[in-house]
Amino acid sequence: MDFNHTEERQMLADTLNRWVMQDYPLADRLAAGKSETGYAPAKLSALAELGVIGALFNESDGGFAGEGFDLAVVFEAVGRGLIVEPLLGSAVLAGGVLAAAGSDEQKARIEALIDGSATAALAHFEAGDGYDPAYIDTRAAPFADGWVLNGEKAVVRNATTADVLVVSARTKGQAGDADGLSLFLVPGDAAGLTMRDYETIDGGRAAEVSLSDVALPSSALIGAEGAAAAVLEQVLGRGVLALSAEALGLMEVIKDMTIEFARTRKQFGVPIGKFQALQHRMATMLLEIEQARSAVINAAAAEGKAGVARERALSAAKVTIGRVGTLIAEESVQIHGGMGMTWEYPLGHFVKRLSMIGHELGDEEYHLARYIALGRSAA
Amino acid sequence: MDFNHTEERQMLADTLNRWVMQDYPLADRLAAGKSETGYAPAKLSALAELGVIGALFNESDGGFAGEGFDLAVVFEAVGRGLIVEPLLGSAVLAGGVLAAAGSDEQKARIEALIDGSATAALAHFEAGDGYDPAYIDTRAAPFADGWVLNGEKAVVRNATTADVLVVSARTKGQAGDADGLSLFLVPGDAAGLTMRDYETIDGGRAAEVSLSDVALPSSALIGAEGAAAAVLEQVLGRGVLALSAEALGLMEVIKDMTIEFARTRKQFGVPIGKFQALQHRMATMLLEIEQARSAVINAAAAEGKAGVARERALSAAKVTIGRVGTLIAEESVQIHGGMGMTWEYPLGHFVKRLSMIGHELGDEEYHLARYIALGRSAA
Amino acid sequence: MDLTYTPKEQAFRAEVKAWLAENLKPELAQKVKRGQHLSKADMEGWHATLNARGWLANHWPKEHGGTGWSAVEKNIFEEECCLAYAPRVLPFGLSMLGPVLIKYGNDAQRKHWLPRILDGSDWWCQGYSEPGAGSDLASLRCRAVREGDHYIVNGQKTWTTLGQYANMIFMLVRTSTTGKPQEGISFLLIDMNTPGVEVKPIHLLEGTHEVNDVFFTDVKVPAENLVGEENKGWTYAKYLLTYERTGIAGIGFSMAALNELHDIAADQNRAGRKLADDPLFAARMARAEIELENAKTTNLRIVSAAAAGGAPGPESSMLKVKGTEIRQELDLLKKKALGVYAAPLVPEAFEPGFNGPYVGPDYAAPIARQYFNNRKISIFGGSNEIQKNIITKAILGL
Amino acid sequence: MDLTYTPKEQAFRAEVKAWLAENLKPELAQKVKRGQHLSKADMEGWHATLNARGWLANHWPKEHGGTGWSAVEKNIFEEECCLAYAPRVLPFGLSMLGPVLIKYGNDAQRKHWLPRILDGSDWWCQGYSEPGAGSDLASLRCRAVREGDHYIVNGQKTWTTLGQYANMIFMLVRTSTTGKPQEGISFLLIDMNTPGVEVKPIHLLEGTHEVNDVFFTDVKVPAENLVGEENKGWTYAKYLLTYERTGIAGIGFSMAALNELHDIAADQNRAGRKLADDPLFAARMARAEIELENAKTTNLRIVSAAAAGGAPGPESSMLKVKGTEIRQELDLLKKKALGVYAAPLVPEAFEPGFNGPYVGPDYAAPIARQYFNNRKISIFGGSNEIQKNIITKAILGL
Repeated sequence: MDFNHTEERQMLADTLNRWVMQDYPLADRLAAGKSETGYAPAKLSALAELGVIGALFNESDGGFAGEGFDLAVVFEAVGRGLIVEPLLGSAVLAGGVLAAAGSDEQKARIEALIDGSATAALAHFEAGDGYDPAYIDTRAAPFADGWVLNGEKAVVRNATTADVLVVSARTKGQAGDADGLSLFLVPGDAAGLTMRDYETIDGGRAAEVSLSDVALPSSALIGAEGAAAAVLEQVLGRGVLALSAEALGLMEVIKDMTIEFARTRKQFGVPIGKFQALQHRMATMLLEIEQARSAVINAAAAEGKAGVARERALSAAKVTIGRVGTLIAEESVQIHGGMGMTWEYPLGHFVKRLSMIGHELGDEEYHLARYIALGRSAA
Repeated sequence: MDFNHTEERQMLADTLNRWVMQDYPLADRLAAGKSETGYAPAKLSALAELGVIGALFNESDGGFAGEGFDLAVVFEAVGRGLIVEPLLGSAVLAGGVLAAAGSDEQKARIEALIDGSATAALAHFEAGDGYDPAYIDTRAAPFADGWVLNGEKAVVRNATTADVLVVSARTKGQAGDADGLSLFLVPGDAAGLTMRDYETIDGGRAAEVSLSDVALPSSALIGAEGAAAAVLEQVLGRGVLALSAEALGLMEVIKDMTIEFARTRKQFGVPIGKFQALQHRMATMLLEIEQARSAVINAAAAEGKAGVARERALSAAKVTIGRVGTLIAEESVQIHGGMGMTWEYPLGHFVKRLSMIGHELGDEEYHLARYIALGRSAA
Repeated sequence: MDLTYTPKEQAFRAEVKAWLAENLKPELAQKVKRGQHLSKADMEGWHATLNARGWLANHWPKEHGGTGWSAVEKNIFEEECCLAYAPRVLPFGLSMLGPVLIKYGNDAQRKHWLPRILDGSDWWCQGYSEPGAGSDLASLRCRAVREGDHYIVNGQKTWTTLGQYANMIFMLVRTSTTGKPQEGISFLLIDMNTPGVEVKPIHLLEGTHEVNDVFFTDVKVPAENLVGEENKGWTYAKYLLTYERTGIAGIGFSMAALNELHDIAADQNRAGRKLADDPLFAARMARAEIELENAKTTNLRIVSAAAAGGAPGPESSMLKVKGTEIRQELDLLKKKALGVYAAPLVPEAFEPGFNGPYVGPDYAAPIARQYFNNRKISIFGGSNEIQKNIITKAILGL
Repeated sequence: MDLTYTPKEQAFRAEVKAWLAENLKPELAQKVKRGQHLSKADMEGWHATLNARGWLANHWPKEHGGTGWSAVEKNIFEEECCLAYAPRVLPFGLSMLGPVLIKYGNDAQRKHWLPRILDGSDWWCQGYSEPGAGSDLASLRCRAVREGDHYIVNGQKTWTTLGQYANMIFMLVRTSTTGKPQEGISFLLIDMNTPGVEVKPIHLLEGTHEVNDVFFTDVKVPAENLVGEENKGWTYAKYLLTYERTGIAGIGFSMAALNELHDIAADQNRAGRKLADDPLFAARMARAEIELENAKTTNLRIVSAAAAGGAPGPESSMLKVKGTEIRQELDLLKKKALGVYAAPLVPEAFEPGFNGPYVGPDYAAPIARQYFNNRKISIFGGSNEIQKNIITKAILGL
């Protein structure tokens, strides 16, 4: 039992935090999020140079780390820095699929993801799926020597800037069946692929992805036909861990801002931090964040294992992050008063991102139901 | 729209509150609850003389009031006075069944309930019914000229002291069917009727009622065979209203005690009511009690009507009372500190009763689910 | 005790409903429902429509051009307007300044300003809050110094809602620095076109422009624009705030939001099941609905208790806290209900005339923005913490 | 970062488990599980059993007869004891007084008192709280006046848990009234059999006798029973409280309570469905379980950070608040799960040897009582409000 990070991980976190402080001021980040690309390609390269992307893959895939605690350390810093570059979608999700199930040829693409010269995106979730990874209706039918894909994917972050999309499609069965899901590598410029892209409320861009008779060679299939469910469970679980750690980092910054605000902002002649009603609420924020930190630790520790214990710990983290995240977002704005609601003041941007994490890869209620179902199946 | 009670109702409430203050000190009430009968028969007579029981029946049944707001006014005072005499079980529930469905001969028994010379009890709920009034397994089979009853009834308040029991039993179908439930009048000394009685944690007595080949004449049937569900819905709804109003009265007393305690109890040299963290929590108690008061008003107004609107308002009241009751019970003890936990200090006795109301005639979650189901059926 | 509406009240509700059906243009209601920007003309037009019917000033007594409605009638009117998605009546002139002038203004002021509020000649905004003051309103520092028959005003106001459209502002200014902070405050009316007044937008976190900073540099204000007595403005300010509070509780808005939530939950599919059939979501919706049903009655109890035309008492603080909690819970549930479609931000969807294509369902666009924007309702108009302080003092007596 | 137990720790857990299986009598565990009264002999017997194995004083360093266990080992031991329904080790001598004597006592005191705690010669109770003081511990008024080689003690203590069984009490007494209240407090050990000591029961709202008032009238205490320096007792008192707090969080108790809750929910039928399959109840159980899983890790983080044998810091306040919230939520859910069978009070069910018939399910009897009784855990040992004050000051720096 040891609750200290390894020296390497601590160094990576320190480096990343320092880089944000020195080289990625909030104004630049907000501009990047509002830009046409939705992030700053130069910053992605910088992150790659710092080794941040390599830390998300293990050695056999060309990275140098890739364990649960590596993801946790990186994404806690991503949250602290409100980093908008597509680390989650490109490296953890799309890259994670390639690493978990790709052929050698497909895995070769990981190198470009790690050095920041290319990005990828996972186009998986669909409208009406209720966050259920099996409730997929996009179809892949055999065609000539390969496949033809038809369907619609919802809110794919950083899709238009991605060099390739990893797309899930059903080769048999129907929405809800775990069996019969397959994964495909689709070039960003494939014929029949159209995207409607837009800004997101937390900064950055996403797109509705439409596949209309997108023809692919047989080499586009990632892993075995119809066996994507296990790959997705593995990879989405890592995504849940990353998001939970990101939320933890956001909450830490938000809590620090709130305490600092309470210390300096005066009302009725005294700092508002002297009002006991607010003190007790901030104490509650603090101890709930510690619960969230423990949830992330539990999830990171479980991530490398297999089976129900892993999945429950991951869902437990998302449930915790969802509950505590809403509390921290709402309380911090309330304690800041009007200041917390302006674009010029940093708080709101962190709050919006924290709030939107609740809508990615399954919300609090989805993961609560999943946690319960997993418990029953284990009993 | 008028939010004032009629003069008659206000007078009755004032009379009852004054009587409690002058003639029924808490020590006597606690002793009555701990006594062999579980209440004080003399106090029941006194309540009858004050007209309290008559107010729970309408004129055609020998009372003089009996509307929803009459129940609300009486039971709010019952809560304020922590009155342990069997008004709910005897008058509202058992008496209510007789009034709603009894033959003239059966209705004739109401007079004795109103003048306090006799009591009745409703033996309806069973272990495992999950508060569902239709999930009844006690059986009534035709026998000779009448019926024979077999089954077990759970936690029947004031059963052993009741002159008669109103017992629900199934004449056809199975647990869960609304159809096929019937009601019977069973003398307290019927052969085959055994009771195991015990104290309850909130003061007073209840019993496990066992019916083993209890033979009854055909005249024991109350209302039409198999048609008790509607009668029970009507009567249990009035019981829910009465309990909700009782809880409101309890909460008012508890709130007043807590504010008074906060005003006088000093810590760190000042009354604890000066600590803002506690002030805000007491303000929350206050406004939640006002929500509970509105819920009781809504339920009382809806009680006299028929259909889904009535049932939803009644369930909404029980949901509200459940949520707010737990809050008030737990917060008041916490604010009182150790004092709130002793037998000698009055608070705890009110808190225990408030807490146990959550376990009578359906808990918060049962009524929430019922409220939702009723909404769907209405849509 | 009687919760039924009288036949007269029922007839009134029917009349309001019918009038709204006739006079509220569907395009306008649609804009409100879709959370699209309302132009200045939209808002002025709706005021004029109401004024033509004599229903604009429902908080005012009849002799000043108000409706003279009972509390219950006002309530019915507000509910029906919310449920029909009418634009809100801007409170600044009608619910805030109007009652103050009627109670504390002089005849000349009433005669001059009240009709102009009704006919739309003036668009009022509120100059209460100042930077660094927040809920501690009495600490305000914006100075007005009497020089002959004028005041010279210097200072800054903030959080001035829709100040960008206003030609007039009612202000709390400091006219004395002796005694308690509350004792040196005066209530002043200022023409925004006076030299030295400058309005600068504050952008909110969800990207809207709704509030402003207003700067005053040597602004010359005629002394006749002082309302009531000099240094007595705190009394008028508090009177005004009780009105504001009741409005912020927004029972009518919550009723409309609950309807929308039910529609969304019935429309949203979650892996083959309606969201409305999800037990956890249904439970949370039902709890919010029950809270709202209770709050409706709490509201009616409080408005009925207040004398017709009079200001509501400290009970309005309870209503503000609970009312805003319910609204914010409904906002949160609507956002939750969208799933992944909470995130897309499609600014063009808020522009008049936008007809799609939408991203996700056609109702999605404004919801996350509204959630963030409505965090304000527990902050503005006296934060909920301030309301709990008021309850502690005025009702609990602690 | 590594959450796996080392092979050594795993072996230790197996050893504890095996030892408990062998040495904890099933009748005794059953009594604990059923919430039956434990006699004085039951509790003393369990102490003796543990002491025979050398596992009684797990908070003490080895040289004083403690186990010398690491924080993780202590934690494993406590978890296993709770899960096996072992009687709790009474904290008064072992977790409260012991560490104070070890850190602040003199050699003679350590030599005399520590072995007597281990071998059961003394049953200690705590004389901290006073009537009218509550969480404001420093306002205590019980006086000790030095007269020659004795102190004369007059005053009253309250909430003295299991004082009816104790022969010794450790006390905070006032030895000076000058300076801040904290500055005139001393830490004194008193023989309960000294003339002038009187114990009176306090009956709790759920009907149990667990705590007492203790009265002191001219009680003569040898001066050698002063621990540390006169007027420095506040330092020792605070040191003791950090230990108490961590215990009150009661992670192990919550683990056992969660197991019971799962069993009850699987046993309870609700109209033909298992309560465990009710979506709302299942959701609330799952939330409590997740909170507990998190708190287990928070606990391990905090105990690991505290140096072995050292006292935990202000983080123990976080753990106390969250830990008691979880325990109380589990108590509430167990009560809810009983439905109508929460109400029956069957005192004979709490007596040793009772074997039924039960009213309702055989696990029902103690649950509502425990719910009411455990309201104390957020009050005693420094109320959760006091803990939040500590967090505010020590961690948030406000």
